[in-house]
Amino acid sequence: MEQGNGKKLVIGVIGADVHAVGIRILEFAFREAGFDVTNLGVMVSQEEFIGAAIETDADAIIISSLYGHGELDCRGMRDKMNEAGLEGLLLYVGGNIVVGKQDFVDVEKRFHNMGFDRVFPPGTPPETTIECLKKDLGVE
Amino acid sequence: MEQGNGKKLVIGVIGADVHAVGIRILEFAFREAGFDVTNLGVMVSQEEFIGAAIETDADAIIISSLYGHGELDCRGMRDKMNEAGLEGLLLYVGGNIVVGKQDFVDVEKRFHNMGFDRVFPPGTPPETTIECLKKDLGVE
Amino acid sequence: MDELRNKKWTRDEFESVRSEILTQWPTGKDVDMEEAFAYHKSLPEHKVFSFKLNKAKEEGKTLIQPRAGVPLIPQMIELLTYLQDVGKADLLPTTIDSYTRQNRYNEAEVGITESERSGKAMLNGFPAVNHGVAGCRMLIDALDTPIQIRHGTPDARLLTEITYAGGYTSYEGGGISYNIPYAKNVSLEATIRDWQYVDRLTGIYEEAGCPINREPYGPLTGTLVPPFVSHSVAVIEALLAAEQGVKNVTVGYGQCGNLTQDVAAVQVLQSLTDEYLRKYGYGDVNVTTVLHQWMGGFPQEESKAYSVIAWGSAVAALSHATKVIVKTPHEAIGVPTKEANADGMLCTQQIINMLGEQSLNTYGLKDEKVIIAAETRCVLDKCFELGKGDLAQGVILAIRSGALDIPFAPSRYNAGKMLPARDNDGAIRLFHAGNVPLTPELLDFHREKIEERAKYEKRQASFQMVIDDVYAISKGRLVGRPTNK
Amino acid sequence: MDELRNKKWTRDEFESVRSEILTQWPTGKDVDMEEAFAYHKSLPEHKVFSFKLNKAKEEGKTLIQPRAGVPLIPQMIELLTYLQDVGKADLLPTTIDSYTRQNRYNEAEVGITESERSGKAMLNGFPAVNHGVAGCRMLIDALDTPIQIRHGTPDARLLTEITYAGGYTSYEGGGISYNIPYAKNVSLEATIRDWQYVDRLTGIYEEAGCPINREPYGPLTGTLVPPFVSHSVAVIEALLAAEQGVKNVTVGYGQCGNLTQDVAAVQVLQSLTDEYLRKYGYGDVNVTTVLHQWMGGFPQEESKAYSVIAWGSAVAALSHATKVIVKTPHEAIGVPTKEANADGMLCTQQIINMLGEQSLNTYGLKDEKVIIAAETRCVLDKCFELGKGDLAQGVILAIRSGALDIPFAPSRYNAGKMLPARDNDGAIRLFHAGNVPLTPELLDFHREKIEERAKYEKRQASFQMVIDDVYAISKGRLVGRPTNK
Ligand code: B12
Ligand code: B12
Repeated sequence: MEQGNGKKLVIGVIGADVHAVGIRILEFAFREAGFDVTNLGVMVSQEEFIGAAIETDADAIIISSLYGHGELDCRGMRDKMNEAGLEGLLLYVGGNIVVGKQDFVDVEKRFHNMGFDRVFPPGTPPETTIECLKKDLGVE
Repeated sequence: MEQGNGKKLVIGVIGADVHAVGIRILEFAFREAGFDVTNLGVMVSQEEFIGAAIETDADAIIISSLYGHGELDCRGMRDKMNEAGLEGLLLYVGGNIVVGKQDFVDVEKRFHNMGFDRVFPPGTPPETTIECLKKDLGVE
Repeated sequence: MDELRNKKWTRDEFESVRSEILTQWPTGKDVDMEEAFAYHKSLPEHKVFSFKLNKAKEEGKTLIQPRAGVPLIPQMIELLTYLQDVGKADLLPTTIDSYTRQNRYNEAEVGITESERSGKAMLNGFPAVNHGVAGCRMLIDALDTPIQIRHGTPDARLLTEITYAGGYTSYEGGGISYNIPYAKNVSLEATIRDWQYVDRLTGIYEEAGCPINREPYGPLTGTLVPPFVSHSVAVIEALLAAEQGVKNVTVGYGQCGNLTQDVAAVQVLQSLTDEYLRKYGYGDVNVTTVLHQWMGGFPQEESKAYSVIAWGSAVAALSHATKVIVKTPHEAIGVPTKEANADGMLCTQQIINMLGEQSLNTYGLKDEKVIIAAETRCVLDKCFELGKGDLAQGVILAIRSGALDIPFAPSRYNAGKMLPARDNDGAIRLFHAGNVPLTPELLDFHREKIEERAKYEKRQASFQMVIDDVYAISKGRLVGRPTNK
Repeated sequence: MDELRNKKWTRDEFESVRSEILTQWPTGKDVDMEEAFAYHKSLPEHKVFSFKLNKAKEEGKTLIQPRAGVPLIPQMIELLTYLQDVGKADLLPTTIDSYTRQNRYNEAEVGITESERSGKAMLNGFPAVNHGVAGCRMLIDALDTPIQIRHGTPDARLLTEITYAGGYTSYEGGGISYNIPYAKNVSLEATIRDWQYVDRLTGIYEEAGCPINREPYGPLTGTLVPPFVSHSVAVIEALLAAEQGVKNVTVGYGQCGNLTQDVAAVQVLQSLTDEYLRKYGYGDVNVTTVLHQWMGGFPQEESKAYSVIAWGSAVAALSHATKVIVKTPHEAIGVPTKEANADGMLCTQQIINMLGEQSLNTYGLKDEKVIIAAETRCVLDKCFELGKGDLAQGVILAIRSGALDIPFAPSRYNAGKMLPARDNDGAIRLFHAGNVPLTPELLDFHREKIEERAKYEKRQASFQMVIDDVYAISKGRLVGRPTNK
């Protein structure tokens, strides 16, 4: 396990999604990489993500969505964050975020337009996300 | 087994091709369908096909090619038949007649241009060929 | 409300709940039970699930069933017709979307509208409640194959009413299997009660001469679930269902990956369920089995996904499961296209037909059967003991205490103290037993199996090993070895 | 020329033939044996076939090898690099085109020119003789994996000289296995003698410290070949090779489709070959095994082809064959693209890695092993008897008389009196035994097995049943049942 880097993450699975395995592994991997992790588990609403981010003074919100309703569930997230005073807070999404096998360039664009800083395709290994986080949060 | 229909076929596998299974089954199926079959087996040259057709006074030559060299092996067949006095004799080819998975419409055209009356794609069942033969030879 | 008991509901108890259920969403008012019985009786035998299953069981055949659901009716008919005609499905599904599963019919309605507007499927399944009785019957009428509702709904009462009235003859789920893997905050008391309703409704249809097949959901979280855990749930849900009058049950199991363990598991599942049903007075229930092809994370490459599909099919064929639920080459990516779905089925079919005549009689098979049966008995008997003879109470206490413990479950009612890992041959064993009430001999057996692997891999068994196992199949192997092995 | 004997050639005998061989085509003059030894010795261990095989055998791993060959060198390098890097091949092939196999180097030259001109592959493989020693070395140098020549050439002497000098460290074929299934008019005397040359050349390389692996071609016609038939050929060719000084042999077997028969066959193949080599004084030969995925007609649909590929991989893994030769989803159509080839490999890899840790110990397995071993011994002993102790003479007489008889072979030297068919479990048995010298008990066993099936199918065993079996896998099943079953 790496030394703590002081950066705080709020993670969870959005919407009515109950896929519990990936987020548990992400929690473990982020911790091993030195992050301070608040794992909200599955079936997390936008409000819960925002509440937890405010409460923990988080550096990033990491949203996982596996079941295909990611697009409906993520709509308006950035606006709500802005309203709550979390302007510019780092916001990632990943998993199987849309229904079916779609062209990922397209999907990425749609989520970028919705205000997500980074959008990850199915099966992204934790290492990739950790690298991005370190870069975006200026760790090391 | 159907009654003999009096029509005579010369069949075989052309070139350096040793695929022996399909032709044995075709022989069996054509006989069952009432044809009089001369099976030259595998590794048959153009000359052997023509010789056998003359000798048996055949109504059609059926060429099988599985191994992929069909295009090289079949070149000039129709000319040689014409030279030998077999103008207009019914000439079929089938099997896996070219190398690799190619667009069949294209392949068919190339073999039509080489003077073949009918060209069959991989895995054509004997029933299909028998139907065509009956039609082309006016059986029933 | 009365204390929860494993006891057949009276008609009064049933009706008093029912009137409330049918008003949960406007389409509820179209449910007319007598008219529904007539509709069911008008169905030809080849459209009735139980008939087809029982016939297959007699003939020793393994039937093939895909998963599939899209938001709109015309597309759903097209999809199922394709799977029936091109994929040669023996049995068809209607997979319900995730909003409906959470009784969020408003959001499902938004999904329908958005899908119509955008021309893209915005829901991950078919919102049957919103489409109502008439919508369901459009599917039943259009297809020539029995169709089943497949979902993951903790409170499925309205969905059941609508789809039964809509002519469905098979229904997946159960109070444990559709709660613990599918919910976070729903109590077991609630789901067991709600599924008593579903089972009682099924019983009422049976009593009216309309057979409806019920299928406890076998694979649970699909992630390293030891056979005895899912078998315990399957037998319990079969018993609970039988008490409410269910007569046709299909018990299920998700492939683990080790051939011997898997074949043993399917065979024991059939015999144990039969045995417990008989023992508790439900000897007249028809039991069939279903094997789910690998339910955990899939490899992304289609060529590798085919391999996993084929291997699952081999298990189904060699164990002679009554049916097999098929995955697709798109599994790791997203809800499959109809073509990908049919491809998975054709791949499955080829194996089933090549292997259906073969069977497996390994030396190890008998041992494994004895072990799985013994483990399952430990858990089942503990449930009866905890409930002082009442299974409904017993299972709640068993899950609370971790005597029955489902790995990787999202539910906060699940203990999550047990940790599974693969042994050196890839069979799923226990790394931490938690509170699972196995005999000391069985616990020793598990310990030895895990130690053998740890020794071979020259590392301590740890959560890292479990994670490696979770990833293994998607990374191309069965046992999650460290990189040097 | 002297009468053919199974006796190691003297150097003089060898050299007198050799001078003639090297002039058969202009590229022959570039073969310089001493220089070739030096080149072989310069190869790193990981490029030498035998090293990799023996290591895998020790570790109980199954290596993966595709088939592949295109006419031109740059494309061939591209193809093999792709199979190595994307397909993750453990071992690489160079499949030779059919003109070269018939020593028609002129026609191969036309094929090369036409392929260059048209940009399409006009040959079904790599014409190694025409490309010569330098051409071969371009491949060996470009790849980082051991490469083998795979062909089907009755008279392969020049090809062997050129490719050995070109740096190849493994070579498929044998005097029986590359004659009877691959030729029509070539006498066995000729091919056994010509393969003694190949084996002697291999022995000379071995004596110079350059190990070259030799692989008798296992599957023969790939069409309903009973295991004991191909095992007899494999053991005989191993013995003939060992006599000429070959030290590394891989014996092969083509999957039949019945799991028990297949796993038993691979395991018996290893033990019987070891046993006979030891018995006849060649105890120092390293023996490894290869399983060929289904070699008969394939289904056209890729989803079904994957299924057949995966099932073959399962057999390789569960029997712990040292390597597996992989088919592709294009098999039924034509020579595969490199992508299709890699897809077949990834599918195979997934199964090998998922199952490699598992093994099979069925009750039926031991019986099947006893049967296959007993059958093979009947044939082998008959060969020694017919040859009055000389195996080379014996095998010629055995094939002439049909004591050793290969189904569906094109060669007119093959008796073709034996007819195979599947039993009710899909194992390959004898429908007509012809002149195969099995004991009365074994013949009874076969008769009963076929009768059992005939009874089940309510029809007489006949050639139609054999045809149905030939088609079966390509039509989606293993046993060719009549349509009502
Ligand atoms: C196991 C599983 C289940 C289990 C879940 C058990 C549980 N409670 O956890 C069960 C059977 C209950 C289930 C249910 C359903 N599932 Co499901 N399920 C899967 C499956 C097979 C594996 C998921 C998994 O655990 N993988 C292992 C973990 C380690 O990997 P992971 O989840 O992908 O997470 C990793 C990465 O993706 C990444 N990651 C995840 N999130 C994020 C976020 C960020 C920002 C980043 C950078 C990375 C990242 O890191 C994680 C760790 O490495 C997948 C398909 C697959 N992947 O093979 C389908 C899948 C996710 N399920 C799917 C669906 C549709 C459903 C159901 C709606 C219907 C059904 N099939 O029954 C229900 C939904 C229930 C609900 N309300 O959520 C679909 C989603 C379709 C889509 N998006 O188009 C999938 C893709 C299958 C498919 N092809 O149809 N499922
Ligand atoms: C078995 C087999 C072999 C055996 C043959 C044994 C023997 N002596 O008979 C062995 C292993 C020896 C072999 C060798 C080779 N083979 Co081969 N073989 C096959 C395989 C797997 C099955 C063929 C078979 O018996 N099918 C069963 C019979 C019943 O079907 P059939 O042959 O297709 O014939 C039926 C129909 O096609 C049709 N038909 C056939 N001819 C005709 C003609 C007409 C006019 C009509 C209407 C119909 C028709 O009717 C038949 C009866 O139903 C095929 C692939 C496949 N189909 O799955 C490859 C295949 C034919 N072989 C192929 C190749 C390349 C070779 C080799 C060059 C290389 C190699 N792989 O070792 C050598 C060539 C040797 C030579 N000189 O010919 C390629 C051909 C590639 C191409 N055309 O692009 C194939 C397609 C495999 C592949 N995809 O690479 N092969």
